[in-house]
Amino acid sequence: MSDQGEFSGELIGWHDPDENRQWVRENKSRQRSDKRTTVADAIRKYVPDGSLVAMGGFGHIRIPMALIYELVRQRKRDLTVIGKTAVHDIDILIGGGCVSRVEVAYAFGHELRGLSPCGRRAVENGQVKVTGEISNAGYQWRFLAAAMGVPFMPVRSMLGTDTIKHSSARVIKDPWSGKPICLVPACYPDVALFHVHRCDQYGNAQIDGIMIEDFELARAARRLIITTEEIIDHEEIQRQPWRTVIPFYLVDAVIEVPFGAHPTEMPVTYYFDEEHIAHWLDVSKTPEGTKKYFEEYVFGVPDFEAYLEKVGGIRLLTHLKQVMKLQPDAASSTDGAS
Amino acid sequence: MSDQGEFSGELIGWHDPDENRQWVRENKSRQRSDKRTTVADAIRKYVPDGSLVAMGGFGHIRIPMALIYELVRQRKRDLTVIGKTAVHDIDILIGGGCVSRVEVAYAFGHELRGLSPCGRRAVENGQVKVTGEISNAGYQWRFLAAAMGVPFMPVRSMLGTDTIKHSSARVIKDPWSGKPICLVPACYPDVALFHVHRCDQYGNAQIDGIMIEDFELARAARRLIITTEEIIDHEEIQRQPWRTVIPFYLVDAVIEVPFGAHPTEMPVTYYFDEEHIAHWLDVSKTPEGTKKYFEEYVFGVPDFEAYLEKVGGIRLLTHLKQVMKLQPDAASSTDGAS
Amino acid sequence: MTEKLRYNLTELLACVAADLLKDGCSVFVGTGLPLVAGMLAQRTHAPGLLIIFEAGGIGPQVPVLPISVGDSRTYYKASAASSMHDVMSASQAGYMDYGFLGGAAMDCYGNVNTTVIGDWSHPKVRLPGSGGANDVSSFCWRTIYLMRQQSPRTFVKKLDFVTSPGYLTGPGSRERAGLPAGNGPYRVITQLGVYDFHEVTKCMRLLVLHPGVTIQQVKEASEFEILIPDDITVSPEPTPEQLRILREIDPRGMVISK
Amino acid sequence: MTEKLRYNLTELLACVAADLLKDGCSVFVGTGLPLVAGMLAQRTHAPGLLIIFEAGGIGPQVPVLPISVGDSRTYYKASAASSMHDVMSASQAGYMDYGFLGGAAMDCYGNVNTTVIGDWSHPKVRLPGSGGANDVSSFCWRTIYLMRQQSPRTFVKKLDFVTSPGYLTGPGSRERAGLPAGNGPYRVITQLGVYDFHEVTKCMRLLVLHPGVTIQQVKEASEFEILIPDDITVSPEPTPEQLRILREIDPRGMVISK
Repeated sequence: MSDQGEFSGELIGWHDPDENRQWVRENKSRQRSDKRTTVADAIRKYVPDGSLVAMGGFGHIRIPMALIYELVRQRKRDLTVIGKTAVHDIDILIGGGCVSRVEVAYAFGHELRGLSPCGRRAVENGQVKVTGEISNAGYQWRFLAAAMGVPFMPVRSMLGTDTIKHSSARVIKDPWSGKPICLVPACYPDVALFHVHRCDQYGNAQIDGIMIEDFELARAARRLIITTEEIIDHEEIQRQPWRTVIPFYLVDAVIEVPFGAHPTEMPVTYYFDEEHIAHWLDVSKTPEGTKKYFEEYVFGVPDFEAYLEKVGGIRLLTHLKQVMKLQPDAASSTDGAS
Repeated sequence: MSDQGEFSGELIGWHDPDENRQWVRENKSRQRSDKRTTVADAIRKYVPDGSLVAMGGFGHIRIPMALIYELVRQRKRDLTVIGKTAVHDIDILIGGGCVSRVEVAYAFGHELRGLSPCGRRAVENGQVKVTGEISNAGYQWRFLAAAMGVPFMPVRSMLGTDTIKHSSARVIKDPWSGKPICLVPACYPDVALFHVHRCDQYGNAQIDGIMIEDFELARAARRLIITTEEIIDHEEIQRQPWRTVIPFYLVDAVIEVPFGAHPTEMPVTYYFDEEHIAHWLDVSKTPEGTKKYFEEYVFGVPDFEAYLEKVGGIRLLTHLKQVMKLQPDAASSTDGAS
Repeated sequence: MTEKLRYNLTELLACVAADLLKDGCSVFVGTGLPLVAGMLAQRTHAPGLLIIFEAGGIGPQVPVLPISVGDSRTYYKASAASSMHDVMSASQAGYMDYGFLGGAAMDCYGNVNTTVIGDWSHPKVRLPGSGGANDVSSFCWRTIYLMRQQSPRTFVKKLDFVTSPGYLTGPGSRERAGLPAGNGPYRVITQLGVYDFHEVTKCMRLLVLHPGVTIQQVKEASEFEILIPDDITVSPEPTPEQLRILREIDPRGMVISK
Repeated sequence: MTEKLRYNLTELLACVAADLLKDGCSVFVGTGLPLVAGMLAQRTHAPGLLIIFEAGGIGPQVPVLPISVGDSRTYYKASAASSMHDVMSASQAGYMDYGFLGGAAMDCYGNVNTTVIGDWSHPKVRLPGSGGANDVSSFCWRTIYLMRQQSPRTFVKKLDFVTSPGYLTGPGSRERAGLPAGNGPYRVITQLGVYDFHEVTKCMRLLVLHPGVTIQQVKEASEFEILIPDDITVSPEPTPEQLRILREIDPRGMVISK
């Protein structure tokens, strides 16, 4: 730690709050306009090569897979990915050759499902560079700082460890207690990709189940692309406006994509496709298998709907809904062990 | 401003984060137990004279009036009140002689309804001391810091004004931008009083409409007393756990008090009792009138139910529900002009 | 004003204020005249105006004038009913184009006092304090002030208390204090006219006179010197359409009858 | 172990871990063995155990073992389904009694590495990183570690990388670094036994041996010296009732069959 309490991690996604205010003023429309578009157009328009990208959801939960596959399909390159418990999403993006850098809270792993063959391969052979380390709470509070338009957030974790030494945080003396405290810098992703349960054509969105980091992340990201299980009438939003977790002025693009989180879980709606996840974890053990996966499921199909047909179509999707609805029992007969 | 960036406002409600962690460890039960009690017992147990008190809600919205009147009935003294847009609540408490100090973001006023005769009288004749000034955002972010267990929160307002000079905030140099930034100290009220739409016997609470500052305040307060329009079965909470804004482990006491916010508004449930508020603003112009009000509506009745009978009973309360439901039209025929 | 019979001052101020609000912009309002102006703009030239309330109401179709900033009507048919944290954060992050405030007294830099008249520790008159005003004037891109009683006692050389920041002590002083860059007081509307602030000196400047008001009246109603340029325009009078809509917005005349 | 046929190591560890959790306390868990232990405790001696998940699940009646920390089952019939901000804030504010973690390697002060094996910039093996582990070990009052492969390569003198804090460099070093006061590693459970940390030196100390394990095995399975007191107890073997419940919790043996 330097005298200024600085560390060696690269500062990713930070902007001077005044610079970001100016950017918001000029680029985020406060007009309630129809933002419906296509997955392909949204990715083309808002995710240039080299972008700093964050995904809503967590692990294998509520991951915007239609958008993820489209990034691969459009052969996006040199992305820096925010590794905030980035699991299936970052794995697919690394396998697809889209990623050159990751800031890591949690990446290259699949929780209970084990480590990520292709993610680990990429970082161990130097194809993907880790820009720095951070903790989950630290990352989420970087989003909170950005959402609030302040330059940093105080945090009492990471202190004293190598995690902070390889982070972009700083340590100062708390003026009240006199104790050292960690400050994490605001993080404004260039673009965040979300999949939600329902939203209107303007982007006012509702999410069921846990919010994870998405309240803060939606407000921190400069651009926000939302796929949704269903586009609902604005009147439905108006009926219970307190259910809106993402107001329209944060949203740049809206696309209706039923089952848009497959093979990950959409809370209270459909369960993981454990077989497909296991298949990916299996084939991605080799570069060849990885390549074949993308030929089959991304380049081999025109769009996400065709992908859904390929992975099992209505029969499978109906089953995954039943597994979710009928849990715990139905679920326990099809879960992880497959 | 001193070299340390200090100002002259008294530091109210701050604790060293480690001291507060220890207090939480020893005093906040993580056991899901039945917390139902009475208004009288809850106030007796959790609000000793001299407490630092904060009220949920805002202005004339969702104010826990049954608890407020009980503070007067039990002749609580020497309270320090958190003036976070404290309007009808603090006015009644000052009139009732319970308050000796206020930290002010907004107090002594009634928004569109004008200034507060009895609040102004008390502060102008020295009966009530103002400990310091702050802004609404500043106050609410003091609660956020406390809820997070960090010593302070960075804020970009108040800077350069007399408001900050009379606050307990400090100014430091942001290590990233090099610009001055205001830090507001965490604020942990000794007790917070809330009125909610529904909660279970353990305290898991749901609120409809705007949340105002209550998510943060519920987590900042050391003790939390909740009155509720209705106590519901735990099973109802379990059905949509994402509707829980206050989890049980934050709550110390639960009391079912229908119309517990009267004469203030309970969002989407019943409207202001504009006549009663106007009556208070009228009689509180003189100490005698104020005294008479309390004799009639607090000391003259055994409890809040008797108060409700006195102010108009079922007929009035039904009307206030209709005004809310039938808005805008019905409302416009009975609102402010009375 | 010979038009006295056709419209009152409040109605004039509401129309003047409404005309300042561009369509497709966001405006942070309290209740009272600022909200009346916002609703009027929304029902005339700015249907896409995004009205936001401090307590969490975001983009409501306000039916009739709310009495309180937290009134259910502030999120009636809204896009979101959120929290003060959310709204203040969005403001601090640069999403709020206009802020609308009142004030008891103002100086030539647009600093405002809503805290005390007299000495802070022994006030002659205790006012409510900042509320959200300091935040609004710190965060919003353009802050508009409505003060219906301009006089040498309200337009003063030195405020008893600077509750909310205008241009503080002059050019660059907001930025030096650490406030967000490039924003500040935009317009001041009084019973006499409309003022802005000089690009360089940040001092108050007369921009528009209300019908029948003279420059002399403006000068006499200020303790500090107001810049008077050569080209002064006159506020348009409220149209019958605007007056009709105002009565629709505030049927009981809670605000506009004052 | 002659009991091999009646229970496996994972079942033993789950029972040992469950016994550490007091009723009426809160525990911050991930999925896998820690959650199995929490669910077991809840279904035996600690029905009032409050189980909390990083992604927002608060007090669920977990039906069967979730696969992911965000799995819908982590808030099945829960008291609240909240956010990481809410859960991490509550933890930082002192509401979390126990934290449950695993680790690839640990030193004598209970510091843990889950980031890299080898050099950080050119890792031999890249592990997932901190995730919430650094936060859990910083915030929770008592952190319990489950490491099923104690060996001189996992109990090391010097970690390649300190991902999450134990007692750092010894007594008082957590506080000096600014971490919350008075908390830290509580127990370490391995395939050989259970360890705690010396009150004064904060060095790891043997507390309990699993059935059939010798002190010699413990010593041989560590690069650093483990304190060996005179009074060592032996872990109770899983009861038939515990084994029955474990199969109920993890019917497919995702965790306990390993």
